Amino acid sequence: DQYDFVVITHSATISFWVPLVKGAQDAARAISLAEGVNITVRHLGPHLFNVEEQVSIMENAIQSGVDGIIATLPDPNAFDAPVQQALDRGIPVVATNTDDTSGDNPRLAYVGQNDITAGRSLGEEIVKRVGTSGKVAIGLEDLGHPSLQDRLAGVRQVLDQTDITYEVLHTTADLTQAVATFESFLLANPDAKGIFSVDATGTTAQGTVIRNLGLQGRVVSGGWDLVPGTLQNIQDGYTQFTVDQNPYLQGYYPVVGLYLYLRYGIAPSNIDTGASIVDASNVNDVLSLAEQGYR
Amino acid sequence: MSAILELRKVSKRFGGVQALQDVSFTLEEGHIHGLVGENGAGKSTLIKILGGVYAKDAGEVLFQGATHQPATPAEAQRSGISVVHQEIPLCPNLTVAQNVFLGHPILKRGGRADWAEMERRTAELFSLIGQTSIDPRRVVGRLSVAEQQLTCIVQALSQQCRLLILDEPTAALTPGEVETLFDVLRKLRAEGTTILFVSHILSEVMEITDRVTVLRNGRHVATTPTAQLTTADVVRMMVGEMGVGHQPSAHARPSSDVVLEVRDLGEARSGLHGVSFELHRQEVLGIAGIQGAGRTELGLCLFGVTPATEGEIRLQGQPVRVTSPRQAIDLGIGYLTEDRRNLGLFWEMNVEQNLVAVIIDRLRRAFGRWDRRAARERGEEAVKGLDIRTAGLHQGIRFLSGGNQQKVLLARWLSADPSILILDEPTRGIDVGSKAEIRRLIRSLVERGVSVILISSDLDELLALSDRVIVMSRRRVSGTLSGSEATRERVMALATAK
Amino acid sequence: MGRSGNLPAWLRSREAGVLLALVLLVLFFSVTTSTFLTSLNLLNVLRQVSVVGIITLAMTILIISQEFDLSVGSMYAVVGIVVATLFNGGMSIWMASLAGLALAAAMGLVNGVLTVRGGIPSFIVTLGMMMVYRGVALLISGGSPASVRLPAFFYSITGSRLWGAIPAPALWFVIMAVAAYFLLHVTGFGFKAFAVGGNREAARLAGINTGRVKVIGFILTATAAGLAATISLSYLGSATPTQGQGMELQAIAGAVIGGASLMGGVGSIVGGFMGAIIMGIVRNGLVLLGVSAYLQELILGLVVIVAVLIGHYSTQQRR
Amino acid sequence: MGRSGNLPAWLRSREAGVLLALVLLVLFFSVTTSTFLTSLNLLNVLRQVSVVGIITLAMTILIISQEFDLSVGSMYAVVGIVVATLFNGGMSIWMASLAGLALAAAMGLVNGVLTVRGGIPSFIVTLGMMMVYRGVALLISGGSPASVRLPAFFYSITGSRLWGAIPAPALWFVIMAVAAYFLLHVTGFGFKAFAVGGNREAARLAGINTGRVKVIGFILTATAAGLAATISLSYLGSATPTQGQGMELQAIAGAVIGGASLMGGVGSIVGGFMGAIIMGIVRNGLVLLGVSAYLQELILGLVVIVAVLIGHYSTQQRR
Ligand SMILES: Nc1ncnc2c1ncn2[C@@H]1O[C@H](COP(=O)(O)OP(=O)(O)OP(=O)(O)O)[C@@H](O)[C@H]1O
Ligand SMILES: Nc1ncnc2c1ncn2[C@@H]1O[C@H](COP(=O)(O)OP(=O)(O)OP(=O)(O)O)[C@@H](O)[C@H]1O
Ligand SMILES: [Mg+2]
Ligand SMILES: [Mg+2]
Repeated sequence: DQYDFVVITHSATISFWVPLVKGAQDAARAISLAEGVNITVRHLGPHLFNVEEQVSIMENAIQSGVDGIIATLPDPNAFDAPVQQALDRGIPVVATNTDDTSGDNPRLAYVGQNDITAGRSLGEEIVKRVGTSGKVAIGLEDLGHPSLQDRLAGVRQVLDQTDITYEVLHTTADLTQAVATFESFLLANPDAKGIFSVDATGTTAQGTVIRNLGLQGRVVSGGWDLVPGTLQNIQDGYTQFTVDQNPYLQGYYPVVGLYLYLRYGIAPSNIDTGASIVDASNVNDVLSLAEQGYR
Repeated sequence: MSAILELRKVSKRFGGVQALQDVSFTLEEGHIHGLVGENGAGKSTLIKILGGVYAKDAGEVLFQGATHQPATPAEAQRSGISVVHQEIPLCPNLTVAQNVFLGHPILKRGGRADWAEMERRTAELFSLIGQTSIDPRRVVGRLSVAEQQLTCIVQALSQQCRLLILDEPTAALTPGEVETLFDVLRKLRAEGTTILFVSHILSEVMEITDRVTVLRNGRHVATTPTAQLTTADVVRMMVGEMGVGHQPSAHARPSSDVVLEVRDLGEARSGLHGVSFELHRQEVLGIAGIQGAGRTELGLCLFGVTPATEGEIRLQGQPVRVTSPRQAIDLGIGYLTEDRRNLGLFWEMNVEQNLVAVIIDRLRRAFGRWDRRAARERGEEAVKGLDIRTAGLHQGIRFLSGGNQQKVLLARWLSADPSILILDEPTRGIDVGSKAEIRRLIRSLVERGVSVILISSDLDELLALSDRVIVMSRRRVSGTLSGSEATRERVMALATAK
Repeated sequence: MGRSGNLPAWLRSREAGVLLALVLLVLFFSVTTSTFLTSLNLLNVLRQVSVVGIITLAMTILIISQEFDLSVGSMYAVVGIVVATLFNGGMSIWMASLAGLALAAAMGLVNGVLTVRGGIPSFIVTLGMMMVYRGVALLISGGSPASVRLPAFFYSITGSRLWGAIPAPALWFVIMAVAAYFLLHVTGFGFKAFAVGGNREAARLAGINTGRVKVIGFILTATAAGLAATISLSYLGSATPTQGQGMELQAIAGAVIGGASLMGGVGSIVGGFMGAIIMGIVRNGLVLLGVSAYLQELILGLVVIVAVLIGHYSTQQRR
Repeated sequence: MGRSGNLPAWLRSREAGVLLALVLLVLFFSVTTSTFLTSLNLLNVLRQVSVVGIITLAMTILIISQEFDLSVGSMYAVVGIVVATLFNGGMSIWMASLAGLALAAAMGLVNGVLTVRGGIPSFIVTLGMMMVYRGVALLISGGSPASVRLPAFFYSITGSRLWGAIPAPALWFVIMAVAAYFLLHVTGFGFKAFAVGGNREAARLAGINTGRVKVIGFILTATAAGLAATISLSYLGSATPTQGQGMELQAIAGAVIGGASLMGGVGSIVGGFMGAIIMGIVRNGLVLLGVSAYLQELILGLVVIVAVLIGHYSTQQRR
């Protein structure tokens, strides 16, 4: 037997997806060994965040006759029709990482973090580290990305309860630009207590900024996702913490769900992959796992 | 005397056009050799083959005894051939000196360009050809066509060469400038440089050359010592039999109605100032002047390209302000540019499209369509009427010879039916036969009620055609002469007046 | 070269090369995949390219008049967000769409007037406006996507599959191509666009209002972006403020693959139409072939270059 | 126009306008913020623009010769990833950097040869290669960023602050500007670039190898992207396969703000240098001012346009 699965993400080229895809491929291999079926997993997606092109890719994938689809659904409406189209043709679809927030998408299940809840975790971590007053910055790499907007909303829910004031920065997907933006903010606000991000690029940039301006220990740095630069910065003490959403699981579980559904008709269920905080206390464990591609 | 260049059965074909067919002749070392022929006869093509721009299809060229087959212009230059091309290829963004030394800048140690030296040498070369008013540091894009032409000549002179090829170098020059140029050419000849000289002005060819080669329809007709020829002989060889004659026909009397009246016209940027004249119905008003006198600028001002900043223009007695070419055209004014390369032609378009550019709105039909059939009819009419040599109306304009391109431009303005037509150097680059044709055309325009303002550096032509002549000098009118008063001497005296 | 944009002669010219590239691509994917050459898939491709394609058509006209517009993606976002917001605010979808198109035309007018009157290159004007309009889309939407539930009739003629098969966006693309063909190759305006792009000074001396021709080109392009935004809103049921990033390069690439020259004066609607489709076919075919995301980008780039090379060499046109 | 690229006259021309725009911006931010006019901040700005700035300088030369390169951002990514990978694989950082620069030059050569020999527009070639090189960066890195711990000496001369104050990247930017100035405005090569861009046919007839001039321009631009990648790798300590997206537009914008014309033949290094700095100052100043992120994009766009307008009008230069 042979199953052909695709992972379709809203942007294919950022490093965030690497552990997610590895999780999916590991699951495929595990199942192959255990069940004697051959499962292939491919990763597709537009180059940059682009809903429309992602829809096209999903249509093309359906057309090409894949057996199952794992997809991020970064839009409340746009994916309703193509997912329905897939289901009509007997292709199961599981959402991962980013769900259709309107709740009307016919996908079988969602595996991932709830962005608002996870944003709240970041907010709570900020309060824990800087106290309940003072000025901080929160960077977004893309001002129009629904997940980032939801995370920001979560952060706001927490910070608005305190006396912390915050400036929202557009740090862009470019590391150099992100560094420049945080630098400028810190220069303009010498009393700033922290810089934070809701995405991986901005978080990586923070370490460089803190190091260059020599603000280690004076300005808190924290953000999102496990990428090598960020983990390094946590180890070196430039960055204090990062929110992890377990992308490995976001790839692993959906494959299992699709397989069980196709083989045995067991419907997949929603799984929250949580929002765990990685900081100096556990970074070393995470680092070794990250090197193996699990985190 | 030995042959420095020998052509043996050289042929070149462009698509459906046989530009050159089995052309053979030799250039004697130390001669000035004339090359003449009708528009489209293949002169420029031949020169481009020698200059490494085109590759010949067949035949052989021997230069200084060795096979000459340059793959690039640079290679031709290295072998000792300098070319002044017909189409004035200069970089408009660079200065005169930079253009002169374009391909072979003088370098200081460390690869640094030595601008001061190049400017000095440029000024020197210009003074050699009697031009001291052109600053080597001026940007070429701002020069008049004549000044650009001189720059090209200086560019060719700046290189040490055995063979100097000049493709219509005098087309934009005034008689005085031509004389100085000829002095330089004679001096070069005395020093042993061989010169190949192309011109449509046969008097020049008779004056300067030692031998003449005539081409017709891409074929070699004859190569003869100039001394053994008369102008009439050359014309006969060029056109086959005596097809056209000069007919200084008595022309219709201009009426006394004033169609255009200009009072104290001025334009600040060009320095045009205090220009006043009247133009009568059915009159040919000649404008004479040396290069830089401001004749073109007067034309551009009347046509609304550079709107007047002072003075008054009255059309049929009504004061008008002409602020754009569109408006001028709507008022019945047409302007044939002297700069067909930059201001005239649409290089990506074909003959027909170039012809209808001015009347495109008049060809409009329902839903904004334009009438193809009417356009084709106009095109066919023009090609026949002006004897335009083209493979067809759909031939790209860039593939026509220079003279034929000029005819297309002229036809464009004729199709617009203007009541006042300003012609700036209308016969520049046009062969003798066609020149007569165009002169006749101007006559017939006048018969039909058109008034013509004629700007021409060909003084004989100007005097032959004009009912009256106004002479310009330093952007002002220095005198007005009636038909009978206008003689070469008086015009030149006024043109060079302070 | 005989390329002139409106004579049968053009069929012998660069468009023929583009067609050859297109045919080769179709052949390749037909042989290598079993699904490519199905009517369902081909209609899908047409639907997928329709949004960028509509913009490509207008961009071709603008490029021929020697300008281009980098802000189309941002205008596309603004119009999508505005139409959705107006509709959700209670306006009828017809009125909202009309308002969106009018807004698009206004943005095009701004681009055009700044370029022509300001005398600064369209590259800079539209790069600047790309950021400005993007900012506008973000401000209006607050960064969040706007979803709509459109009335059935509007949806059926703009977003759905008509008669159960033909995607309405694809139909719009074809209709717009016909309209653009008429405009560029049949009307006096089209002639003027070629003239202005070919030699602006000569066009001015021939009495053509060169500024107006260019401004109209900008307005057409912006309006095409607005129409594309409305169609995509209908099809997807939502608009995001970041949509359309990189669209400008796709649209310009389509026009250039189709033979338009960024130096102006050269190009055709048939070419632009095929250029847009070539881009779409490659994207589609690569997914059908199962090529991974990283390799796709690489291959797409190569195909773009090869397509232009084929178009170029098959017609032995050299300058 | 008096612009010719190598005579004192150019100081009176468009560069003066760019300078005015720059001065006005500096004045504005000095008055509205207390932090802008500190040496620390100004050095920071210089550092921030240095990466794009180095590319802008070379791009200016390429634009003057009438071509441009959209693939700089992708080449920047490839070189960053390759240098990091080679270094992490055990190669000395010096060798790795040299290999990176050589690779960059090779990529530039490919761009140049495809454009010149293939006879297809650089827009299409480099758009295609932008995708190809991006794919290469992704394939080599497997999509993940590569971090490095560079030897202290290398870091100190490429990424750190020299003498505790001056950022090394900024110093490289200034050095490269001087070198580019020399190359463009003093040597015979620079002169040929102006000639080729001004009138390619005229340059060819005068015996200039126009193809070679353009290819060299491409190689210079690519090598500049490689150098920028090495500096940024050193400064940031990591390289991502997605870095440099949109960089091409920034570099071209800098050159054009600085007075270069995409029609070729016009431009200057001083202008390009100031153009790059203008872009950096606005981004920096807007954050210092605390302008909301949504508005920033909008304002940045307006400033770009206004800067060019000022540059244009202050010198009353109209074509
Ligand atoms: N690149 C080309 N492609 C096609 N046809 C060409 C090309 N160059 C020249 N021709 C054709 O070859 C013929 C000879 O042209 P050429 O320019 O040599 O004439 P010419 O004798 O210099 O004329 P003129 O006196 O008008 O300058 C003409 O019919 C012209 O249309
Ligand atoms: N756009 C311009 N800017 C500055 N100077 C100019 C411009 N155009 C022309 N000139 C200068 O104005 C002077 C007059 O040029 P114009 O072409 O009117 O002379 P002309 O009398 O028509 O001579 P001819 O047509 O024989 O060359 C020339 O010296 C020319 O260099
Ligand atoms: Mg000729
Ligand atoms: Mg003149």
